[in-house]
Order: sequence, then C-alpha cells, then structure tokens
Amino acid sequence: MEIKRRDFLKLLGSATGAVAVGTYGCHEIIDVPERLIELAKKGPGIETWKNTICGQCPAGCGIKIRLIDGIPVYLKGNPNYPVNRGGMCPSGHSALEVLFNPDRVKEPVKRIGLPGSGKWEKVGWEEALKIISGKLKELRNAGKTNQVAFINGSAQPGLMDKHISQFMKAFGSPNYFKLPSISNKTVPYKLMQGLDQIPSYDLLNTKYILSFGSNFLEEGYSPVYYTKIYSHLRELTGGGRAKLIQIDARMSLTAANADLWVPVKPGTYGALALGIAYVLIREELYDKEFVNKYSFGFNDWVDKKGMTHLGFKSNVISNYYPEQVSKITGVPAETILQIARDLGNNKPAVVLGDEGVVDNTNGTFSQMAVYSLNALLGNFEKDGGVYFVDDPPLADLPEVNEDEIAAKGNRQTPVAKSTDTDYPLTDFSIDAFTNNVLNDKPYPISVLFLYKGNPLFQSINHRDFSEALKKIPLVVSFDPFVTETSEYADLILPDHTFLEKWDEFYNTPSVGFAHVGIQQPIIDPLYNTKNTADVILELSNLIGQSVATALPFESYEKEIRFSTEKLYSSGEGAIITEGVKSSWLEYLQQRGWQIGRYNSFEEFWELLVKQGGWWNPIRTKKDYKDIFKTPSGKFEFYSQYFERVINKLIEKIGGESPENREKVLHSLNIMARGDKVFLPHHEPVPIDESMPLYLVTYKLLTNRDGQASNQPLMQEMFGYTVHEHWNTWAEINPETAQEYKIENDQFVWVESAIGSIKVRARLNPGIMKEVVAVPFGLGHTSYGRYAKGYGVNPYSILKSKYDMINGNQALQATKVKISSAT
Amino acid sequence: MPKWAMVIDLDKCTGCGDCMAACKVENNVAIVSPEQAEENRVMFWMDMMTIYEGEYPNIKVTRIPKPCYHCDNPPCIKVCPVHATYINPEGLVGQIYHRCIGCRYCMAACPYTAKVFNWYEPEWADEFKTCMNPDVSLRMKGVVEKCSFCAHRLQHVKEDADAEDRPINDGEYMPACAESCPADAIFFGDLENKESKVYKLSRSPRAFKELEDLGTEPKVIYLSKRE
Amino acid sequence: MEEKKKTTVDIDEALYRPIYETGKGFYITVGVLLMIILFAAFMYIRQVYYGLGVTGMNQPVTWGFYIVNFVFFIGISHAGTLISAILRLSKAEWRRPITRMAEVITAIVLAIGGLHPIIDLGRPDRVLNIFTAGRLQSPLLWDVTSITAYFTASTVYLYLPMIPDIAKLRDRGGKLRWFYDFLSWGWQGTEHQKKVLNRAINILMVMVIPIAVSVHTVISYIFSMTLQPGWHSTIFGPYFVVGAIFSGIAALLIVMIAFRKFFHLENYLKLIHFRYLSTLLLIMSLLWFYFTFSEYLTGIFGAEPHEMDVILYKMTGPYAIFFWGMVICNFIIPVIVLSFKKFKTIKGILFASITVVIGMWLERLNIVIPSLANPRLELSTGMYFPSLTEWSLFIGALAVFVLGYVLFSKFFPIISIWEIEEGREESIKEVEERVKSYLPGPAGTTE
Amino acid sequence: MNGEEKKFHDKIIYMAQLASISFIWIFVAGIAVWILNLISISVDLNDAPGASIGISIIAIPVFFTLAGILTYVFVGFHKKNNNIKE
Repeated sequence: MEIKRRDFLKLLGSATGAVAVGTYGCHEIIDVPERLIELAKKGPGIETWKNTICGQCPAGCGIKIRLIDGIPVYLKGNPNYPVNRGGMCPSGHSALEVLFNPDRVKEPVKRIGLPGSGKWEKVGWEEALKIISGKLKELRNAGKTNQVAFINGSAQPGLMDKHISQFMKAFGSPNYFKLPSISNKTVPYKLMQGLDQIPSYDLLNTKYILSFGSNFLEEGYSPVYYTKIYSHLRELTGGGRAKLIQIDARMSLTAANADLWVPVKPGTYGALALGIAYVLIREELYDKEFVNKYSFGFNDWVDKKGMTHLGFKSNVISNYYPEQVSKITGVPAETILQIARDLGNNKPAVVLGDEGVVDNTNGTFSQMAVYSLNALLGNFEKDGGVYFVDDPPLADLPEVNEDEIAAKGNRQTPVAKSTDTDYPLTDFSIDAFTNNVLNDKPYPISVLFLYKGNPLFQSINHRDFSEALKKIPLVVSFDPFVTETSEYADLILPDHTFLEKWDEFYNTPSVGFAHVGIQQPIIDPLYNTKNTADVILELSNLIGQSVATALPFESYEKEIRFSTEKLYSSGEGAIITEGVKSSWLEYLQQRGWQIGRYNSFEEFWELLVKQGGWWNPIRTKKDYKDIFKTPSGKFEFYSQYFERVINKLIEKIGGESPENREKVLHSLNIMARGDKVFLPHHEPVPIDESMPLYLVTYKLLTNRDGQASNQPLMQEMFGYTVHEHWNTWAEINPETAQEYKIENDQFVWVESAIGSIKVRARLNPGIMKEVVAVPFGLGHTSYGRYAKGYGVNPYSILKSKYDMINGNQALQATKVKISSAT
Repeated sequence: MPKWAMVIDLDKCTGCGDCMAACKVENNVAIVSPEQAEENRVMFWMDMMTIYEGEYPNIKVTRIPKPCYHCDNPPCIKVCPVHATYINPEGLVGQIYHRCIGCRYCMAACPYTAKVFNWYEPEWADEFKTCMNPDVSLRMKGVVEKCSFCAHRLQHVKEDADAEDRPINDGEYMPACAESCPADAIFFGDLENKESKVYKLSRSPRAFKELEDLGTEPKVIYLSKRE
Repeated sequence: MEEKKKTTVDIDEALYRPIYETGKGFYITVGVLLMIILFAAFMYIRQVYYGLGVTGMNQPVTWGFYIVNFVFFIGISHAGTLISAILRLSKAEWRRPITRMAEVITAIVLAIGGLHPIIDLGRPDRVLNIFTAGRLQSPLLWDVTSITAYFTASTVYLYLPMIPDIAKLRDRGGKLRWFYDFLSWGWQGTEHQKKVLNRAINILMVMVIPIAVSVHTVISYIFSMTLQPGWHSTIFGPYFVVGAIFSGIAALLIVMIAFRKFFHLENYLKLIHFRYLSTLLLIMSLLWFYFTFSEYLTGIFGAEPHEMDVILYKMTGPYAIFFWGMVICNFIIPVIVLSFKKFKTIKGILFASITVVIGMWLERLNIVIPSLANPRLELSTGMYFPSLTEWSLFIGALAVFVLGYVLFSKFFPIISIWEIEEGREESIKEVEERVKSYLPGPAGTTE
Repeated sequence: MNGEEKKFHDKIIYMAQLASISFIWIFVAGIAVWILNLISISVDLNDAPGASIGISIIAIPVFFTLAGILTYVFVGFHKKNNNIKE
C-alpha cells in the first residue's frame, strides 16, 4: 500500500463531510475539471434532484440523482418510474463510479501499438471524424457501402437502435447487428405464434408460477421490476398467494426465493416440460376449449396432400411418460406428477422459461416445449397469463430515401447471416459473423463500428472473434472505457457515460405495459467526449447526400423531442407522476388516459424530462387473431413456419430429397426426424462424456455481464452471498466435493476440453451433484485498474457451441472435471 | 420521544443485495483493496447472511440482511472505554469516530458482529472523492464504524419538520437501505408511534429478533413465517 | 545446614560480583537484545504509520496476538509478588534466595503486559481519551486501574525489601554511590528502621495478595463480561488466576535455572528449592486441569448451540492443534515429569517449566481467538494468522523482559543478601522456637 | 569528600527523596482525581455510575495505602536517623 507523506501528517486528521472533500485531496485532483473541485470545496451546498434512466444494464430503471452544487453524490430509484418504482439493484448504486471512473477514455484516441499494448495517441474529434468519414465516403464512391458493419451491444430497445439503423440504411449497409440479440430469444415465439417479441406474464393475478430456469430475479430483463412483483406476491399471504416453483440446475436467486426448487440436469428442461404436458394431457387438465379452437397440430392432422402428420398429443403421449422423463432429467417421476397436477389444478397458472432453457444447443426446442405448456393451459390474453405489449406511440424516423448506392448495398446479404444452412432464424450470429469476416464471405468488411457491449469478453469463441477484428482495416469503438474489444479498435471515440447524455428508451422486454424513459444529462460532460448519437449525426452530415437527409436533426436531443411529439399528440398514457388512485384509474380508462396538465408540447416535454418518463398502464385485451400470426392463424404446436424454413433451406442446397433433408437437419444439429422436427421435443445435448460434471454459468446482479467490473463497489460486492470479493468462485455440492477430496475455500481447477480456470471452491448444498457453477463477470484482461486481472472468465473454457437454429450461445453445454489446485 | 426501529420482511426480501450497495454509497463506506478484501476486512454496514437448511434437494435458503441492530441494551456501549459508542434517547446507537481509540472491544463484545474496523486509512481514487456524500463524515484509519440508521438523514428530516412546525411523518425518515429496497422488504419508523407501520409490523406473529434470548433487545425486527 | 554455617560472608561476594564485574557476555547480550527491541520498535512505528492493517487481525477476529500476549504476560507477572508474598507470609525459610527474583519478574512483565493494550490500539495517538473521556464502567478501564494498582504495589513490594541491600551497595562506594544513596532512603540498619521496614513489608504482604488475585480476575472480566460464547463464564476469574500462578511459577523456575547457570548460584539455589517449587507447579497443573475440565464440562453439558460451536471449533477445528497442544504442555508433560523423582532433575524441571509457559500461552490463544472466529450469527468463520509485525513485537516483548532482567541484575543483587544473612543469623533459632510453638503443649505458653 | 561537600550532597539526595515521595502522592492523588472525574462524567451522562463507584471504593484506598506505606517507611527511617545524629 502506498502512503503519501501528507497522509501521514494527517495522522490526527479529522474531517466532517464538507471539510472532508477539501482535506481529502481535492487540491490534488488533476483529472476532474477545476470547476467541480471549486464547487466541492466552496459550494454553498445546494441540493437538487434530477431524474434520468440508469444505464448500468438494459433494464432501464428510472433513477433520481442527488446533486450538491451540481455534483452528483447519490442516487436512488425514481419512485414514480413504473418499471422499478423506486427500487434499485446493487449495480445501479455504483452508477457514479462509472461517471467518475478514473479509467475513462477522456478524448478521442488512435491506437498506435498492437492490440492490447495500451498505446494510444490523442487525436482530435475533427481529425477522427475526418478519418472515418473519408473512409466511408471512399466506400460509398466505390459502391461498397455494404462493407461497413455496426455492432450495437445494447439489448435495450430505444431510439438509439432506430437511429443507428436509419444511418446504416441511408448509408447502404445491411450489416447493423444487435449483439445480445433479443431476436435470438424470440425464435420460439416466432415459430409457434408468429411474433418477434418477448412475452410478458401477468404474475400478479396468477396462482401458480412454474419457472423453467428463468432466473427473473437476477438474470431477467428487468430484475427490479420482477422483484417488485415478487414482493407484492409475498404480501398476499394465505390462500391468495401464487406459488413459485423454480426448475434450475442450481439454487439461483430466484430458486432461493421459490416455494420449491426442483433441480434438473442442464439441457433437459424441454423433456421435463413435455413430461408435465404428458400428465396434463393424460389427466385432461389442459384447456380443451383453447386447444381445440385456437391451436394447430395438437392432434394428428392431415395435410392438403392427404398425408397424416404427427400431432403434439401423440408425440408427448408416446415419448414423454414421467418415468422416461425422470430418466432424462433426473427429476423424480412423483415430482413431475405433482407439479403437473398443481399446474393443472391451480388456474390461472403461468409457465416461464428463459436463461437455463434457452442458453443451450437445444434452446429453441426446449423453449417451444416450455411455451407449449402455456398453450395447454390456454394462457393467452388471460388474467394471470401471457400477453404481449404494444410499442409506445413514438414517432418513427422519417422514411429513408435510399439513393442507388444505398439501395444496392442494402440488397446484399448481411455478413452475420450464415452462408450455409445453419442459423436460419437469426439476424445476428456472432459465430457466422466471425467466420464470414475471416473468410471474406460473401464480401470483406472494411469498417466496423462498435457501440456498447464487449463482444470479445462476452462471447464463447474469443480467439476467432479477435482475429476477425484484426482483419478489419478500420475498427471504431465508441466505448467510454478501453474494453477487451476496444483494445482492437483503431479509433476510440469515447461516448458520454449515461449520466452525461441524452437518450430515449422504451418497453423493457417482458415488462407488462408500454413505457418510455428519458435519459438526460445530469451533469455537463466531464471530459472531451461526445454522445455517439451526435457523432453519427456529424458523420452523416460529413458524408452528405441522402445520408444527411435521412437524419435531419440538429442534435440527438432534438431527435428525441421529435420522437416524443407523437407521444404527446397521440393522447395515450401519461407522464409518470405520483401514484394515481384506483378510482381515478377507471375514470381515466373510460375517458382516455391523458391528464390534461400540459397545454402544449413544450410543456409536455419539460414535464417529461423532469419526471423522467411516460407510461400507459392500460392495455386492452387483444383478439387471438392479432396475437397468432402463424400460417394457420392459430397457436401452432406444429410449427408450419418452421417447416417452411426447413423446406427453403432444402431448396437452397438443391431441392427436396431425403439426403438434402438429412443434410439440413444434420447441419442444424437436429436429431429428431420426420414430423417431430416441427413439434416441441427434447433434443439431447451433445456432451463430452469423458467429463463427469456439467458446467453451469450464470450472471449475478452485481455484475451481470462483466460491464460493472470497473466499478470498485461492484467488485467488492461481487459475491456478497458467499462473502467472495473481487474474485470468481465455483459452487460445488458438498457430496461432489467429498468425492474429489475438495474442501471449502480451497482452489480448484475447473477443466473443460477447451481449457481450465483456477477458482476457489465454495461448497453449497444448493446445487446438483453433477454440476459445477461458475458466475460470469470477472476475468478481464483490460477495462481499467479495477477490472484487469481479477477473477476468471468462464467464457474462456466454454465449448464453442450454439443453438444452430437461432444462433444463441450454448452457455450450459460444456462438461468439465475438477481437481484440487493446492 | 420516538424510538427508531427497522423491520425487515424476510418473506419479501429476495436477497438481491441492493441495501448493501445503497448503504455503502450513502455513508461513504470505504472500499478496501482486493488484497484486504481477501483478508476479510471488507466493510459492509449492511451485510448479508445466507443460511442453508435441509437435505438436498429440499434445501431452503434464507438470506438475511444484517445492519447494526441498534439494541436497546447494547453490549457494545457497555464495554467502550471512552464513550465512543453510545445510545441516544431516540434509540440510535452511534459511533463517535473522532473519539474512538480503536481498541475494538465493542467489536469483540457485539454478538451480531455488526461493526467494522478501518484497518488502513480508507482510500479513494481522486475522481471518486468528488462524489462523496457531504452529509457523512469520512472515517480515518484505526477507528470502528458501523451502521448509523443513516442518522444524518434524521437531521434533515428534523429540520424540515421543525421548519414546518409539525411532527415527523411516518416514513419520512428512511435510511438508504429501506428507501431503495426493490422488494419493499425494509420498513423503518417510530416504534413509539402506534400508528406507524413499523409498530404494527413489530406486533406481527411473524416477528422475531435475532438472538433474542441474549436480552440485547435489538431494534431490527425480522418477519418470517419460517421461524 | 552444617555446610551453610561454615560459609563466610565472602561467599556472598558471588552475589555482588555481577554488579562490579562486567564481562563481554553482558555487552553482547545487551547488544543483541537492543537490536531485537529496536527492530520491534521499528515494526511498531510502522504499524502506527500504516494502521493496524499490518497485523493479521481481521473481521471477525478483531483481537489477535496483542491481546493474547497481554493476558499471557499479565499472567506471568503473578509469579512474583504473589508467590513471594505467600512464601513470606507462610514463613517458608527456603524462600529467601528466590523472593527477589520472583518480584523482579512481576515488575518487568507487568510493565510489558500493561503496554500491550496500547500496542493493540488502532489510534494510539488518542490514548489520552481514556483519561479525559474514560468510562470506568468498561472492563478495559478496570484493567487500567487494577494493573496500575498492582504495578504500584509490586514495585513498592520489590523496592522496600531491597533497601538494606541498596544501602550495602552504597556503603561499598563506587561511581554510582549517589544513585544508591538516593535509593537507600537513609538506611542505617538501626533497630527502629528494621522494625519500620518489617512492619511495612508485613502490611504490603497482606495487601498485595488480594490485589494480585483481583488483577487477574479483572483481566478475565474483559472476556467474561461480554456475551460471547466461550467467554461469558463465571469460572473465568479463578481460572485465570490459577493459570496465572501456574505460568508464573513456571516462569520463575526458568529464571532461577538461568541465573543459577549464568551467575553460578548453585550455592544459593539448590535442588531443594526447585523441588519445592516444582511440587507447587505440579499442584497448579492439576488445579489448572480441574478448572479447564470444569470450564468445558459446563459448556458441553449445557450444550448451548453457540457454545458448542466454539468448543467443537477449539477441539476439532483449525485451532485443534493448539488446543491439544495446550493440554499436552500444561497437563500431560508437567504431570509426568514432576510426578517422578527420576525426572525431577533441574533439566526435567526446566523442560516442564518451558512447556508450561508455552502451554499457558496456547491457553490464552485458545481463549481469545476461537470465540472471535465463531460469530453467533450465520456468517463465515474467520481465520487468523499473525503477521511479521505481531511476531516481532512478541519477540521484542520477550527481549524487553530479558533486557530488563539483565539490567536489573547489573545494578542490584538478584538475591536478597540481607535476608540470606538474616536467615543465617536468626532463622534457625527462630524456626526452632516456632516449630516448638506449633507442637502440642500447655495452652497459654505461647501466643 | 569533605564534610561540607558531604552535607551538601546529603541535602541534595534528601531533597530528591522528598521529591520522589511527593511525586508518589501526586500520582496517587492524580489517580483519585481521575477516577472521581470519570464518576462525575458517568453521573452526568447517566451512564451506569454504580460500576464506577464500585471500582473507586476499592481502587482509591488501595493507592492511598500504598503511598501511605512508602511515606511511613521514609519518615520512619529518617526519624531514627535524626535521633542518632543528636
């Protein structure tokens, strides 16, 4: 530890708060602007509060920042913001550590050394933009606009997504991708229901929640929203309260709070769901009316050609009887029976499936199996069931007038689409992207923009991805920090941190009502950084022509105003305010949900920014025809859409023939044959039999995907439940540990076919005996002083496996062995 | 005279750890270096206990947020040789950082291990020093510190109430943890006020206190159907 | 006895010799000790500079070596004054050559032990808060008070019987005459002075015993006044006192054997002294075992869960080696060695004494750390490894003890010369008289 | 050392001895004052003064007795000395 002389002299140092800021070294701060130092030292101490949206994770909670003399000192949840209602998660509290992080990129820089060498050279904004726009113009002139790619690492739907999309479209490139692509997770809904959207669940009105690996209190789209709902459920003590059953390989935070935890082998969730379906069907506990009237493919059916096809019912009845399922899943048959009966008898009951189900090679089919339970229960558009939320009435950006160059570029195949038969249902597969870039298929990529996210850290196959990055001549990162990925960038054009910038978010996935959140700067930018959205505007102006006209905004702030104008004129919903009484709700429902407190858009806008958001709690139930956009217009147990996709793939490789069909199914890693392919079914996960244990990875609330690793508070709190700080650990069942002669707290090697990591073992009875669980988040090799070198990154030992249908990374498909490391 | 108390509903608490983070930010609690953390010297005024019960697979997990219990009969203040820890008439157990001589007797005497010690001079990156909460004094090396029920907030609330010449409303004075709990599992208020939520909850049949038989009379009351 | 009568006064020259003859050995010893102490002082200054983080203490083990050593040293200090007072009081004639040695141990070790809580402070710069804003209700201040009282009493009790010897040194002259003159308080050896001195010593003798007992009881209160499992016990008072006397006797035996060897005092410290004292040590070992047994029996019989956690942790946890080491060192070895005449040689006694001192140190460790390492609430248990700082301060403290002893013996005779003379001249007759008075006879012939 | 010098020397020594005795008394009185001060603090703060008083009842007399014994010895020695000189 380094102790400075002045600290020693202050042996008797005393400090009350105000004095503290003075004595504890403000005079020594070099990096924080002088103005702030002066304020902190001498300011009158005037307190103000500003509302904005938290940017720590894509959930987008409303936050209230406490400012003393304009310097943010504390933040809490915005009690009016409907998603979090004043609640926060731990990582939200370290937001100020992002703003004041000492390792921020303070101005645009150009890399002069090798990637990872950390050698950067200052480059002014003007010059940086000149380099980029020069390159872009050159590509446009050469008619190679499709060689530009843009990866957006934020999963949050918002204006920025549209903004980038508009820019790319006007420029003429089909290569705009969202990295943690929600579209990868919506494939099951697309197949069975025809919707590209994450459903919402009416948990408050349900009596029985059966969650398949959906760790919604910790890893979900909005943990705080679900925590609020969960705690509300808990308030309803006695008979009225919903039961929560968590099916998971490890005791996740959600499982810990569930009424029952059912351990299940990773990769067998689908089988378990179908086992439950078996009981529901056998004991006739399913919603017969819904199934008969509004579903397709439940019973065996005959197509136009007169061929009989297998139905969901026959498939389940003949293949998924509980004893069989018990063998696959490791869940006792009695438990399956019990759960199924409870599920069928406690209506309304709802079934959730996510994380553990989706993150595997058989994710699509497992999720289909889980989702089919909701269909069996007839849960759609019912109280206590499943529903889909409409987008808020925000104005769309003006139609892009593609010029010829752009139109030509946009017609090209996106580079993240597989050129072969795999990943037919995804917009972005990092695997396909990597391979195509490395092989210049179908064309080389010349410029890559990286906004948010850290794909190099957060994806399975680091090595190839980094090679791909090296291959691209100009990589531009907008990250305010030097992440592992931006190490490979040629230019870093630092974005503001979320407390310094304007942005607009809407409809956090899975949150049950339409809402819009406005992110506003609560402090002037500390450094010479720029909002990436504004940089894109500048770039489009520099490129000129139709690109400039597609984004006719002075600034991003103006663009947000533009988009919210329709929110005002639509007359729907309301700006979030203090609570509304229930008597009012009814009245407002009849009269239309607008409180006439704003006479003009300007007034509306001011209030919107002040309060931090807008919402529309009222949602009318939809007709089935609006939610079943399938070929049959019904809920499809048998996915005709998927059948078409497969047929198209067969066409692509030379037309229908048993060999070609076999080839396609093989390349999609589908073991089932015949009609089963299009039905929910259990696909065994190809696992490494030589390894004894499953590796289950998960995300923690403190640091979901490693983005909070540069915040010391989150590093210290990283494993607060096991008192592990700044370090990764492995959960092991005590019996397994005994078998391998491993003691609590000792270091172990967790070794897969790819590599091994050394972690501390934590014995935990809340985990299956055949499972080792390691959290994501740490193991950075870059990303600043607080992140670099702490813990290990389990991505580095995960096998490079994907769900070949939707391109999702198979995070639970690796097997490992453990051995003592001391 | 009010008597401030906290009720934590363990049935609602999910163990998300938000209270811990809120507390650290609000109270300028130092973040120790990773090496120090490894040596068990982290400072959480609000800590989290995890209890596993039962045989696999019927495991029950309870996560219990653990602040200072602000006992009515605090074992820590009895042993302090210098009046550095005290209980005030409103029931808040406080710590005077400038008087503490760092003997750590109170830490040894506390049955709840609620106190933490500054083994080294707390350090922050220069940038982080700008965003310290000005209401809370910084601690120095060699002193004991602990949860204060965010007593500095009480000062603000009292000033407001005095200015408006009214009593403090129920729920007006909230520590940071209670305020930001996403599960609304932490309640805070006046135990002497029979109208307060905390008073009502403290009479709940689900209410219990940790190590009640020690006679320390903690003013943090847990609610759980499990015990 | 026959032998002794033949000896002349110049044999007592052996007792003066170390004061007037300074060998190479003395300088080397002092030099080495000073080096160790300087290093320890450096480590302490470093600790003050950086904070207590340089030690191995943590949460929840908030007390470590310093408090263990504090209790240990204060325990050792019981050797002296208490034993010498008891022996004086019981008119045990064999006490004469050993009382001073015993009293010196007390004075030096008490000073060292008393410093330990200050070393342990996180803010030593604020130690004066104890005086300006102290709370006498805190057991820590009971300690401050009682240790001060005991230190004062034992220093007086060491000093008063030294006055005639100091006067002898004054009369021999030399460079330090003024020093001895100052300290001798005008002692001329008159009957009146003798009477005054004897009366004062007699009063002190009576006073010092309860003070000594109370001091160690009060030390135990630091622990037993808390509610912590393993500490909150009423037996702790006498248990600590027994342990203190036990370790004190062992320390005294070690010191006696050391002086016998280095100062060639075989003529004064005879096997009989060691035999008597080691018998006392054996008795204390048995007593110690009895108290330990009772202490654990009540815990185990009551089987209060937290209490049991701590007991099981001590017996089977990571500190089990220290627990069983303590039992072996404090009970098994001394009982075996001291029960058989065959082993009861000087070497055997030295061995037993050393194990007892180590064992008693382990006992203090076993009291302080396992209780802290096992918080009542469901938090992880702690571990404690002392750092280099703590080790060096421990060794430094031992060095201060040795240095103190070496310096004391440089300036003052380590055996009370006048008491030996008194013994030679008067005691045989007096003892004869006294024994006669014990014997059955007509009532009223003696007091 | 001649008589004059010796007398002077004796006087110095005697003064030093007196000073040390007075120091003992100051020390003891200091402790008493300190303890009484602590009691008054605990009474002021209503902080269990009983315990403090209990301790003080034992501690203060002990210190005074010790100082008294020393004084008794000192005075006793010198009283006889004076007699001899006469």
